[in-house]
Amino acid sequence: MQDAGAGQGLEARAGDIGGNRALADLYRTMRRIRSFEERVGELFLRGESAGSMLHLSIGEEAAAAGVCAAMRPHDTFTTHHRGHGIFLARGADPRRMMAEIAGKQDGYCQGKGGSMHIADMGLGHLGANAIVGGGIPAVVGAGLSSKCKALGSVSVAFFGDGAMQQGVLYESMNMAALWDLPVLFVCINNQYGMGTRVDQATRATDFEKRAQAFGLNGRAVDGLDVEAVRQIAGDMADAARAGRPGFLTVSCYRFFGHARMDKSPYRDVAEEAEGRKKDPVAFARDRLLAEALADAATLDQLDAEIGREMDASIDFAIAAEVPGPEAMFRDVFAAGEPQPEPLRTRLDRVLARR
Amino acid sequence: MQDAGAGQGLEARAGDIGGNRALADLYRTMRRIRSFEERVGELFLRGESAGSMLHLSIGEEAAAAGVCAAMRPHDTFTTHHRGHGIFLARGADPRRMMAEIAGKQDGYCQGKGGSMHIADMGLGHLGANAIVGGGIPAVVGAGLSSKCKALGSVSVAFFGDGAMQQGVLYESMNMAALWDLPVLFVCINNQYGMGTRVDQATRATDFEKRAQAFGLNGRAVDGLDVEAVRQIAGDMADAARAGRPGFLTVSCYRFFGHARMDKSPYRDVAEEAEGRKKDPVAFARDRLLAEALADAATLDQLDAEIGREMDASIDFAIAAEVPGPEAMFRDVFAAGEPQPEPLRTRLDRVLARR
Amino acid sequence: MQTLTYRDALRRALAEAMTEDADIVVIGEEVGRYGGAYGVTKDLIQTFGPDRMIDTPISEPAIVGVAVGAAMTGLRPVAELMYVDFLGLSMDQLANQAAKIRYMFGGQIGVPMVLRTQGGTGRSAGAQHSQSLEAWVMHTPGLRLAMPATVADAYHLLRHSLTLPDPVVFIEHKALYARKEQVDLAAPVPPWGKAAVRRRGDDLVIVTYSRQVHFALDAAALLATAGIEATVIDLRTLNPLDIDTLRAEVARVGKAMVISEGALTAGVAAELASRIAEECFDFLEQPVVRVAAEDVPIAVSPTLEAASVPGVAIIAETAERMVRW
Amino acid sequence: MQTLTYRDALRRALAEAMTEDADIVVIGEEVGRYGGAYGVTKDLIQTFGPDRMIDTPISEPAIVGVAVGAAMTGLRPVAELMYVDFLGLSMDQLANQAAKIRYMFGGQIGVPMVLRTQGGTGRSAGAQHSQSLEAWVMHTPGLRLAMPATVADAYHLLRHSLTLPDPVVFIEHKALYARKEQVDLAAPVPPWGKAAVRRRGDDLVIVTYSRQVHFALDAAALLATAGIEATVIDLRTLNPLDIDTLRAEVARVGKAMVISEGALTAGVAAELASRIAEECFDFLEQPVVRVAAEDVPIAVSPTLEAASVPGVAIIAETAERMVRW
Ligand SMILES: Cc1ncc(C[n+]2csc(CCOP(=O)(O)OP(=O)(O)O)c2C)c(N)n1
Ligand SMILES: Cc1ncc(C[n+]2csc(CCOP(=O)(O)OP(=O)(O)O)c2C)c(N)n1
Ligand SMILES: [Mg+2]
Ligand SMILES: [Mg+2]
Repeated sequence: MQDAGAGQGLEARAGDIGGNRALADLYRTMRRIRSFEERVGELFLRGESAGSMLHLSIGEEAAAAGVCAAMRPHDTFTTHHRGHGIFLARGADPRRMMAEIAGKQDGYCQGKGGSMHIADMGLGHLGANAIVGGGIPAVVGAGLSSKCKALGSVSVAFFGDGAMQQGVLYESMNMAALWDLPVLFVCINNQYGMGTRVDQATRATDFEKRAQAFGLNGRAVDGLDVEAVRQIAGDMADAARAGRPGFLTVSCYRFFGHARMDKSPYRDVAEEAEGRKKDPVAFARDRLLAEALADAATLDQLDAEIGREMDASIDFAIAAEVPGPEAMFRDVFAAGEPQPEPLRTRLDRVLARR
Repeated sequence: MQDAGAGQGLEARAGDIGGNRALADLYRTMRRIRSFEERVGELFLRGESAGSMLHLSIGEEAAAAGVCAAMRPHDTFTTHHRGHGIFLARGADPRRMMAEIAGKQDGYCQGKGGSMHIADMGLGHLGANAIVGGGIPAVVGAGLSSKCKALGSVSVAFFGDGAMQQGVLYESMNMAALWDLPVLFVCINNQYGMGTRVDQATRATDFEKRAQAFGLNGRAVDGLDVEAVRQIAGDMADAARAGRPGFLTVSCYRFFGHARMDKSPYRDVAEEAEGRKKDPVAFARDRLLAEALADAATLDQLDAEIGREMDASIDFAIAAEVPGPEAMFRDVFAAGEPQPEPLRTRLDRVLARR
Repeated sequence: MQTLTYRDALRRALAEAMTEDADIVVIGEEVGRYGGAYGVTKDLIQTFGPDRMIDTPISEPAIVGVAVGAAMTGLRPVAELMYVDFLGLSMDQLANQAAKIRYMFGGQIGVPMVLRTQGGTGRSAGAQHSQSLEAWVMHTPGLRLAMPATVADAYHLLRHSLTLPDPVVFIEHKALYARKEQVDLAAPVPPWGKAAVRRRGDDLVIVTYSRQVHFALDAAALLATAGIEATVIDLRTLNPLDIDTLRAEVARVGKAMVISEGALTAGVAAELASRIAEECFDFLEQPVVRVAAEDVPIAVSPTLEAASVPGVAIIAETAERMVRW
Repeated sequence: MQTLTYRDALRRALAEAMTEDADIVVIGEEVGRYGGAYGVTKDLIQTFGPDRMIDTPISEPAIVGVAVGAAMTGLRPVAELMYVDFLGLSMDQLANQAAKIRYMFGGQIGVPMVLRTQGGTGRSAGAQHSQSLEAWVMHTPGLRLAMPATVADAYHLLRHSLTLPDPVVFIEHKALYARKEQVDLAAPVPPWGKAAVRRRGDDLVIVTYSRQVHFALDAAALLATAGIEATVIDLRTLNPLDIDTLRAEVARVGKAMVISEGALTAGVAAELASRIAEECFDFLEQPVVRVAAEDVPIAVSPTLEAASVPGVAIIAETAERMVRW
């Protein structure tokens, strides 16, 4: 069980827990996200992460789990800088993720991308992005490919409430609507963009209305309830696949600071306590118990097992190799094409004349 | 009367015509625009324009005249590439405009800006723009100045339907709403962006709804009736001055091609004939006559007088001097600051060493 | 042999490539029904239909971003920016996304797209429609950059660009579209990344690209009447940059002028001059001389416009001073 | 004399200028309540209030565009881009609007704004948060460009920028914010546009700016232990560019290295090398040597990140080779 999740995230493993495959499975996904993100925090504290620009998605698990559960194998997606949870929900291997976050050779991007540029073509992950809004138009392109080549796939852009004020979003939504593309825009509204509360960034926080005004299927859902998210995302993905692009805003709360160095001094303790009550993992667990779909012991056991899996991801990341210096010049361009000349090679030529 | 309009555009001159000062004045403004634009076409045909990127606003006169009539002396504005009419309605001197379009020293911008970059700080014209949407955020900045310095002025962005798909518009509207700025966004929807009909550029053509979704006072008006435009623009400018920014879309029809070389092969004769029926100048004239606010002879006389004024603007432009070569290095930076070094000066130094 | 314009050569390259490769789609403003602002894609919509000649709204950031996503998922898009001046709107998608994706993602995937656009002066189009911004692109690791001067190269470089695994920025010159040449498209051309020596002489080497190649050749013809023989190198691509040809020619001759229609400071001419100086220092009899646009915006006034970029007169005059130095 | 960090010096410059000039407003993401992503504007909102420390939505194109409009109508805005990498989003407003307005409008009006931002490597921030894009700015006529290396210059150059009639792009270095120096802010500094000779030696001249000044000085100290004495020039501003100092120093010494943290090709180092070669050809004993970032995106891996930009070792090693040449 130690390496559960490696490539298996698209499969249901909920048989372990109880009768309601769906909720149990979603719970498991969310718990894995929560545990992973906690380990990312630990990696940073242990000084083993590459940098401190690590954005945890704790509190946002339902958006990731619910929407990804509505996606099919050949679907594609892009994420923002806070995308670990989404990628895990899609089936990523936490060890390779953690290794990437540590900037190691065994990471998804060989240590070149890190937390904010993780990607995996095998799982249709067209890439996380460190530019707020930067990954949004790519899904319109993926939707175009899907339509032109009749692939039947949907492409999903995940981004935060901050990206709602980036112009390229509206250009992208307009094109998706104009061309009837199989595209879904998912705004994970965690109430903050860094230190800016969403109502400090706009007068108009009913984001779904903006999408509607551009001709999209614009909807909103509460990100506390993962089943509700999965349900609406499923409907919207179906509609998108049929040529009616959608926009879904999922409300939740960013439990912790923006990145690892941020202690959120701009919000008070009471607000945070209130916000953290909106915990989708606890909510799902309570429902599993209340509806007798699982007993506490089984869930505790599952949680513990996930904890061990994620601990192992840290060990894996720390043990992994750093990329060798030759990696620096690789993959600027495709292999076999003219490559950039290293500084030293040039200097040798310039200075070795005599 | 020959030089009427020079700096007088902000004053009513309608006493000449009839009792309804308002409509008569608006008619006069619109007629001047129409006549001026016809002369721009003539300037081009005579080979005296600087280039062929000349965009005529024939058919759009009501937007220009109506909105500008709602503006006050210290208000500011930016326009798009099709902004001659707006600037005239604001009170520009057609001779200096024509000279600028001809690329001459006596033009508003000393021949450096031309048709697409005409500006005049005296009239609050912060500049036309050759980048679709490029002048939009500047009015938010002007609104900010107005608010910060309690100037009491409104700033108006004029742009076409094509700019509705430029992201920066939404960023700008969002900021204007967030900060309660005295700003008005005016979309002159002439149904086309080059060869693209508005419904070929978007699925959502009720543009005022987009603005509403961003928290603005979003309205639509038919650009056939200049009085209706002036009325709504006046209300909206008042609201904007009080801190409620607005967005107004004015529907009209682009009578001719996109620029001087375009014969609009992408639209058929029937459509054009139908579109040109939406003639705000003829509509106003008919109303003046129908309501006996002016008689045909007086109007004919006015039209003729305007025609002579505009003919004179061509003569003025043709007679004007081209900028001297020393103008090239002027105004890259302010006078007295370090200036760019001319190529020849540098070459003289580099090559004169021996 | 046939007579072809630069515009027609581009159109032919597109049409042939699209016929051979069903994954090629063209995405941009007015590329379909209108046929392109400068007529390059005229009538292609008749052959390839609106699903492959995709007219877009006026949304330059998204046009480039959509092409990136399409290129990552199986299409080979040709995105078009109507003017290179609009790069300022699209630079994030081009430089932060298209150029870096292969690298950031550890080589998992490339972005095989072509960004076609046009730049330069010659139409009194003013400061925002007359720029030569190739230096921004050349400075961005991960982008290829082609700037054809001749009709044959318009054809061949575009065909080649449409086979490459990485993003190519393809900058045409607005004043060349109507240029006619006698060409044999079947005749061999230098491979991708190789410069062409358009004229050979022993008195100095002139290195340039795009429209300035023709100004340089005209100047060389003038110079010849005064007994000065210039070599004229047409770089064809700025990435890859053909250092070998530069080195060989300049080492032979010992004097070099580089010309760019872009602004002088921190422009392409600086890169070319630096390269040549580094590679050929021992052979240089005098500094490499940069002839480039003035460090000013381009005015709409035709006289100022023409005066602010290199032309035949200044090239010839400078060459003569160099040779008589 | 006092001990001050680069960050604090910037904050002090802003605070003093805002106190003296009521038209100065700061416009950007997280500049107010948060105090700036790197803490530069910390607590200024307490003094100047939210109407002058204006927190914006995440809308880089509009942030710059709003500053342009504000600057044209009586304010003196300090717009902030959190990372210079976001220039790609704002380049239209910066290069097509701010930079060209005075010129296009025939000198009627200027755009007295400062665009503050920060760039460079040093935080494993990855390809989209570690770039050095000053070359794009330097290549754009109409923009001033300041890049302070020292604490005193962080203060003085920012103060000066806030008095200029034209747009200034002010690029800080993310790895310098915590740098502490003993400074006397009342001591005289070179005027705006003048370079500072930070160390003087007769064996070679090293020309650079921003963080690389410190690497160069460290390398110079190392070289001194090997008996090599380098002159180190800190350019301070890239526009204006102080050719006179470059010419005087290089003419005296005959060997020059230029260093930039930006990518080599078509970067600032190319401009510097070309200028020096043009101005000092007769005095140069060897080619001007460019040491710049590799032509690759910046990886998040700390080892690759550090290896892809110049550092003390390569500077010292190259200098030694140049001197022993
Ligand atoms: C274009 C751009 N602007 C600014 C930033 C700096 N930045 C990184 S994350 C962030 C906040 C984003 O907020 P949101 O979109 O709500 O996502 P969240 O962090 O809440 O998940 C900002 C301003 C950036 N990375 N890219
Ligand atoms: C950013 C940008 N993209 C494209 C163009 C080319 N262009 C000039 S005008 C125009 C159409 C604009 O349409 P619209 O906004 O409706 O204004 P209209 O011409 O109808 O007045 C286009 C595409 C441009 N100038 N700027
Ligand atoms: Mg958020
Ligand atoms: Mg239009």
